[in-house]
Amino acid sequence: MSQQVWKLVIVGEEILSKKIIKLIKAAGATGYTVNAAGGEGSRNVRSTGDPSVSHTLSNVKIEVLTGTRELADKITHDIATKFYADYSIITYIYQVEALRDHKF
Amino acid sequence: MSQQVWKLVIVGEEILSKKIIKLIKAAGATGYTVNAAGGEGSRNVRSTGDPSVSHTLSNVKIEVLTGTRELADKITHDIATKFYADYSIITYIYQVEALRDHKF
Amino acid sequence: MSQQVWKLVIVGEEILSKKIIKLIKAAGATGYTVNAAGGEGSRNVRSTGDPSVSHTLSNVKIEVLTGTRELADKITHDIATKFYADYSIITYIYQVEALRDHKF
Amino acid sequence: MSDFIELFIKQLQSPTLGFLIGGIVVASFGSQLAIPDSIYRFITFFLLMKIGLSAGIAIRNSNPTEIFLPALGAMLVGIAIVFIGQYTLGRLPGIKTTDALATGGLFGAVSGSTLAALLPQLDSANIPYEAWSAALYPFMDIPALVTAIVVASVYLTKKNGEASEKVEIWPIIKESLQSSAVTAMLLGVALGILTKPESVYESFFNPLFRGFLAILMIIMGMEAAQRMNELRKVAQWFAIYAFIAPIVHGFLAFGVGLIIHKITGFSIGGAVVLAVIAASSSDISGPPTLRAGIPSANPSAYIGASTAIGTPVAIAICIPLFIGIAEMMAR
Amino acid sequence: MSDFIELFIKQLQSPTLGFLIGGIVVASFGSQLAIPDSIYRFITFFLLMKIGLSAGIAIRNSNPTEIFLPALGAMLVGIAIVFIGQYTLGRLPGIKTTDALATGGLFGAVSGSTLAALLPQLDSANIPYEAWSAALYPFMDIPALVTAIVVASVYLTKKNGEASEKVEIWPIIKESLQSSAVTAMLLGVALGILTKPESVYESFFNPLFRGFLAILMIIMGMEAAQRMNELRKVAQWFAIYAFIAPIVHGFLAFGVGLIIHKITGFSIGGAVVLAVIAASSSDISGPPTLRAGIPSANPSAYIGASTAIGTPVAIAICIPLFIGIAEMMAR
Amino acid sequence: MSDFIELFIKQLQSPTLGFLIGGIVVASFGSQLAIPDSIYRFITFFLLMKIGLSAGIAIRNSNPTEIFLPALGAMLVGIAIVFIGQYTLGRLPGIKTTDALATGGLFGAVSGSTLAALLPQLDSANIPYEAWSAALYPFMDIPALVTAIVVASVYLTKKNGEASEKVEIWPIIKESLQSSAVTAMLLGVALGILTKPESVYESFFNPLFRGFLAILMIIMGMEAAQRMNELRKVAQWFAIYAFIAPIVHGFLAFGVGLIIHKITGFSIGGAVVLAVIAASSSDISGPPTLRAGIPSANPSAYIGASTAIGTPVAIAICIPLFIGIAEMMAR
Ligand SMILES: Nc1ncnc2c1ncn2[C@@H]1O[C@H](COP(=O)(O)O)[C@@H](O)[C@H]1O
Ligand SMILES: Nc1ncnc2c1ncn2[C@@H]1O[C@H](COP(=O)(O)O)[C@@H](O)[C@H]1O
Ligand SMILES: Nc1ncnc2c1ncn2[C@@H]1O[C@H](COP(=O)(O)O)[C@@H](O)[C@H]1O
Ligand code: NA
Ligand code: NA
Ligand code: NA
Repeated sequence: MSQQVWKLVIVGEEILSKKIIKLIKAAGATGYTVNAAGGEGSRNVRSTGDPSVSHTLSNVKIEVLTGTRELADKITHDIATKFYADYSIITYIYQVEALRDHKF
Repeated sequence: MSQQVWKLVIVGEEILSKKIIKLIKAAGATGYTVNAAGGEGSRNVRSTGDPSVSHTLSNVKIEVLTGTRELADKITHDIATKFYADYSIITYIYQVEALRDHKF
Repeated sequence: MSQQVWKLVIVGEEILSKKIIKLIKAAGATGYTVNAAGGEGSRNVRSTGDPSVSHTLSNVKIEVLTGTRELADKITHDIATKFYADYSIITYIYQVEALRDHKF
Repeated sequence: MSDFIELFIKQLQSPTLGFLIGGIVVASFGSQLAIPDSIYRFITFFLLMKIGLSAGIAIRNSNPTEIFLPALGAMLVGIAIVFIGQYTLGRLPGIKTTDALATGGLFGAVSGSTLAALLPQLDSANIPYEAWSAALYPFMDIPALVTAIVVASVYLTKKNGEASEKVEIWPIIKESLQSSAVTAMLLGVALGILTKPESVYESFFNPLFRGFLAILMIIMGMEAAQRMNELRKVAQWFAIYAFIAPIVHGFLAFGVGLIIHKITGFSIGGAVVLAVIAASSSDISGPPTLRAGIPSANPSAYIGASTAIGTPVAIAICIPLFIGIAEMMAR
Repeated sequence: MSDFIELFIKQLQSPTLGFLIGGIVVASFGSQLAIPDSIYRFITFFLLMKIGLSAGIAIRNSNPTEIFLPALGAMLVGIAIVFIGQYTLGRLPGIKTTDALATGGLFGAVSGSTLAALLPQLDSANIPYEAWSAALYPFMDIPALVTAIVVASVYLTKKNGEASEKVEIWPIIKESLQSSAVTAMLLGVALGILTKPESVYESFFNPLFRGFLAILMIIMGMEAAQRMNELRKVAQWFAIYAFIAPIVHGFLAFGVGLIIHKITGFSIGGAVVLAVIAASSSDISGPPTLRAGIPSANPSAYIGASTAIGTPVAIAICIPLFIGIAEMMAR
Repeated sequence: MSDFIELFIKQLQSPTLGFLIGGIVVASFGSQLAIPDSIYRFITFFLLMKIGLSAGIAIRNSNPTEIFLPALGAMLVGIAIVFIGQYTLGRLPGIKTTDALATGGLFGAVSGSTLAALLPQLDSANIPYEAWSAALYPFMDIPALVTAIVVASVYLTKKNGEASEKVEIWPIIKESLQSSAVTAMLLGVALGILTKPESVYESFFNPLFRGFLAILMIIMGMEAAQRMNELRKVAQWFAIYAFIAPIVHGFLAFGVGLIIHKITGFSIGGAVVLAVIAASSSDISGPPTLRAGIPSANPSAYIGASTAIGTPVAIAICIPLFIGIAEMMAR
C-alpha cells in the first residue's frame, strides 16, 4: 500500500518563495507544500522592510515529496547555485513512506 | 529515555480539517498538531470562496504521532476511504524517536 | 555533498516560545525554525486569555537541526527539566541529511 | 428607451463599480497589492452586520406580516434557479449534472457583497424600498443551497443504483445558518429588533459602510481577475452560463416582485432588491457548504463561474439595469 | 427600591449588553462566525489607547495630587482580592491553593473591555466621573498580579520545604507593565498628557469607540460560551466563585470609593469606576503573566472562571448594578 | 532666526511626532505591544489610497501639463541621490559599493508614511500646495530604485570581468509599479480621476486619515527601535549617512522646487512636498525590490539605516524644518 519517496525541506527567506516554487515546478515535481515560518540561522538577514515588531514570519518552509532522489538532488542543486551565496536558506532531505496511489 | 513512534502527516484542503481531526480522535490517537499550509498538487482544487488574492493558506497540515503502526494505518485508511476520491489530500509516514515519558 | 544531522522537533504552548528559543541558543545550536501551530494533546492546557473562537494557533512548533545527537539531547533534557511538569509540550527527534556546506 | 440608456450609463459611473473595475485592472496587471485575509473577513462581517442592523431596526417599527409574501417569493426563486441550472447548463454537452447543480445552487444563493453594493445605490437614486428587504437574503440563500445538495444526492443515489438513503435536510439548513455570512446578518437583525443599537449604528456602522464597501469591491475585482485562470480550465459553458444567468435570474425575481407589488403594497424598490439578490451568486457561505454537500462537483467550475463572472455581472450590469428600470417605472 | 429595579432594568437594555449576549448565543449555536485574531488585537489596542488618551488629556488639565488616594484605594483593593480568593475559594474542598491564588490574582486584575464597556454607559446615564479615573487601571491590576505570584511562590517554597529563596518582585511588575494592554493604556495616557492629540482623538478614537466596543462585546460573548466547556472540566467551585466574586469585589471597592468621596471630593461616578474595575477580571494581560508566574496552577480553572463567567457577570450585572446605585444616590 | 526656531519647535509638538516617539519608547522598554501585521498592511494601503484619491480628484480639476516640470525635477533628484550615495557613503573605508548603492537607492525612493505624515501638517500650517503634488511619489521612487539596481549590475559585471550583459530596465520598473505601495497610490489616483469617489472619500478616507496615520507612526517608531540592533552590526558610517542624508536630500529637492517655483507657478508648499519625499526613504516597496535587484548587498545595512534612523529623521526633523522654512518665506 505504500511507496518510499524523498521529502526535501527548504527553509529560507519569504522573498524567495515564488522563485523557489517556480524552480521546483520547472524541475518536474508533482507538488509542494508551503508554511509560513520564522527563525534564525547563521546568516539571518532580513529581506523585507515590513515591521518586525509585528512578529511577521519572514521565512518560508517549503516541502517537496519526490519519487526519486535524483529529482530532489536536482532541486537542491538549483537552489544552491542560485540562492546560497546571497540569501538565508537551508535545505535537508529524508525518506518517508507515502500512500502508493498518489503519484510523486 | 526514548521510544520509537510513527509520525503520520496529512496535507489537504482546509475545509476538511475538522472532519480529519474527528476521525483522528475517533481512531484513538492521543493528540495531533495542525499547521496552516499552502501548496499545489496534482488535483489542486480550491474549496473555499475566500479571496485567493489575499494569499490565504487554504491547506492544512496535520501531524499525528502514534505509538503503533497499526493506528497510523487505520487513520490513513479511514482518510483514504472518505476523502481521496473527491478532495485534494496526501498522506505519508515515517518513524521518529520520542521522549519515553510521553504516552502515545 | 551531504551530512547526517539530527532534527529535533518541539511542539508546545506558544507562551513558552521565547524561553525555549533562549534555551536552544544557550545550548549552542546554530539556528532554529518556528511555525505557528494548533493542536491537542494529553494535557492540552490553554495558556492565554486570547479568544479561542478566533482560531488562534496557540501552539508553536520549533525545529532545530543539530550536528550531534548530544546537542539535541542536551536541549531535550533542558526542556524536559524546565517545562514538562507544568506545560503542554512534546519533543521528538529523527535524522535527516543536510547539504554539507551549511555548518550545524 | 434613450432615457433608460441614459439612466443605465449614469449608474455605470458609480464609485462602487469604479472600485470593482480598479481591482480587476490591478490584479490583471500582476500587482503585489493584497488586502490581508483578516481585513476581508472583518469587512464582510461589518457590512452584513450593518445591513442586518438596519433591517432589524426597520422590522422593529414595521408590520412583520408584510414580509411573508416577499419571503415566499424569494424562496421559490431560489429553488427555481437550481432547477433552471440543472435543465439548461446541465443539458449542455460535456457538463456533469452535479457540476450544473452546484453551479445552480451557488447562483441561487446570495452574495452579501452584491447586496451591500446595491443598497447605497438605491439610496442615491432615491428609490424607496422596505428597509427590511435585506432580510430576504437567507430566504433565498438557504433554499437554493439545500435544493442543490438534495437534488444532487438523489441524482447520485439513483445513478449509482444504491438503495435510496434519505437525504437529511436539517443538517444542510443548520450548516447554512451557522455560516459566518448568514450568522452575521441574522445577528444584526436580531440586535436591531431586540436592543437599541441606534447609537452604535449611527456612529460606526452607517458612516463607515461606504468606505468598507469600496474596499470590498477592490477585493472582489482582484478576486475575479484571479479566478479567471481557474475558469479557463473548465468547459466554456460555465462562463457563458455565468454571464447570462444573473440577468435571467434577476428578471425572474423582478417579475415575482412586481406580482407581489400588485397584490400587496410591496415597493418597486423592494422588487429591485429581490431581483439583485437573485442575480447575485454566493461568495462567502455558499462555496464551503456546496463543497461539503456535493463533494464530487468540481469547485473550480462553480466558484470560478460565480466569482470571475457572476459577481461582476451582478454588480456591474444587474444593479444599474434594475435601478434604471425602477427609475423609468417611477416616472 | 422599585426605582432601583427600574434603573437596573434600563441598564440591562443597553446595546453593549445586547452585543455580549448576541455573541454568547451565536457561539452556543455553533456558528462558524469568527472575528479574526488580528482584528481582536487591534480593537483592544484601540479601546485602551482611547481610554488612555482621554484620561491623559484630562490629567493634563487637572491636579495630579487628586489621584493619590483613589490610586492607593485601587492598590489595596487589588491586593485584598487576592487574599479573599486564597481564604475563601482556596479553603473549599478539592481546591489547590495555587489555583485559588491564580484565580484571585486574575479577578483582582482589571479587564480593559469591561472598563471600555462601562465608560459610555456612565456617559449615557449622565453620571459625572473624574476623566482620569480610567488611569486607576494599572494601580489595581499590577498589585493584584504581583501579590498572587509572590504569595504563590512563598507558599510553594514553604510546602516543598526548600530553603526560602527570595521572590523577585520587580520582574513581575516589569512584565505587567510590558504587557500589551497596560502598555497601550499608559501610552495613551502619556500621549494625552505630553502631546496635543485632540485632533486625532476627535476624528478617530472618539467616534469609533462605541462601534469597536460593540464588536469586542460580540467577541467576549463568543469567548465566554466557548470557555464554558473548559470550565466544566474543573471543580464547580470555580464557577460559583466566578459568579459571586465580581459582585463582592465591586461592593468592596465601591465602599472604598465612598470613603474617599467623603474624605476628598472624589466623585460617586469615580467610585463606580473603582467598583467596576474591581468587579472585572483580566482578559488580556493577566493570563500570560499568571501562567508564567504560577506555572503549576491550572489555567483552565482561572481563565475559564474569568472568561466564561466573571467577565459576563461584571458587564451584565455589575455595570448596571453600580450605575443604578449611583443614580439612586444622585436623586 | 528666532522666529524660525519658534516655528520649528511648534512643529516638534505635533501629535504625529508624539506618536512616533511613543512607539520608539514603547519598543525600547521591551513592551509586548504589537500591532498585527495585517493591520499594518491595511493602514498603509488605506493611507496611500487616501493620498492617491485626493491627488486624483485634484488632477481631475487641474491642468495636467503643470505636473511636467515638478515630475521631471522629482526624477532627477531621485537619480542624483543614488549617485550621491555612491560617491559619498561608497567612498568611505570598509563600505562595499553595492551596499552604498542599495542604501542610496532606498534613500532616493519614497516613504508613503512620511508623505502621509507631511500632508496634514502642511494643512495645519495653512501652507497651500498643489493637491496633485503627492502624485510626484512614483516619479522619484521608481527612477531611484532603477538607477541603484542598474548601476550596481554594471559595477558587478565590470568587477567580475564578465562579458557585459545588458541590464533590463523594464522588469525593474514593472516590479516597482507592481509593488503594493505604488499600486495603492496609483489606484487611488486613477479612481480619483475617472470615477466620482467624493462620497467615499468624505465619509471614510478623509475622516479616518489622521487616526490611522497616528497608529502607523507608533508602528514606525517601534520598528525604528527594533532595527537599531541590526544597524549596530554594520559599519557606523551607515548610521551617520542615515542621519545626514535626509536633510541634504531635502535641501537639494527644495532647491529644485524653488527653481521650478520661479519658472512656473509651482507653489512653495509643493516645493516642501518635493523636499520631504526626497528626504524620506522607502519603507514598503523599496526593500524587496532592492533585495531582489542587488542580492549581494547587505539588507541589514540599508534597511537598518533607513528604518532605524532615516525615517525618524525625515519625520521628526525634515518635516518641521521645511515647513518652518516655508512659513518663514511666506511672511
Ligand atoms: N540549525 C538550524 N535548525 C533549524 N533551522 C535552521 C537552522 N539553521 C538555519 N535554520 C533556518 O534556516 C534559515 C536560514 O538559515 P541561514 O541561511 O543559516 O541564515 C533560518 O532563518 C532558520 O529558519
Ligand atoms: N509532491 C508533493 N510534495 C509536497 N506536497 C505535495 C505534493 N503533492 C501534493 N502536495 C500537497 O498536498 C496537497 C494536495 O495534493 P493533491 O491531492 O495532489 O492536489 C497539495 O495542495 C500540496 O499541499
Ligand atoms: N500524539 C500526538 N501527535 C501529534 N501532536 C501531538 C500529540 N500529542 C501532543 N501533540 C502536540 O503537542 C502539544 C502538547 O501536548 P500535551 O503535552 O500532550 O498536551 C499538543 O497541543 C499537540 O500540538
Ligand atoms: Na442568487
Ligand atoms: Na478586578
Ligand atoms: Na527619498
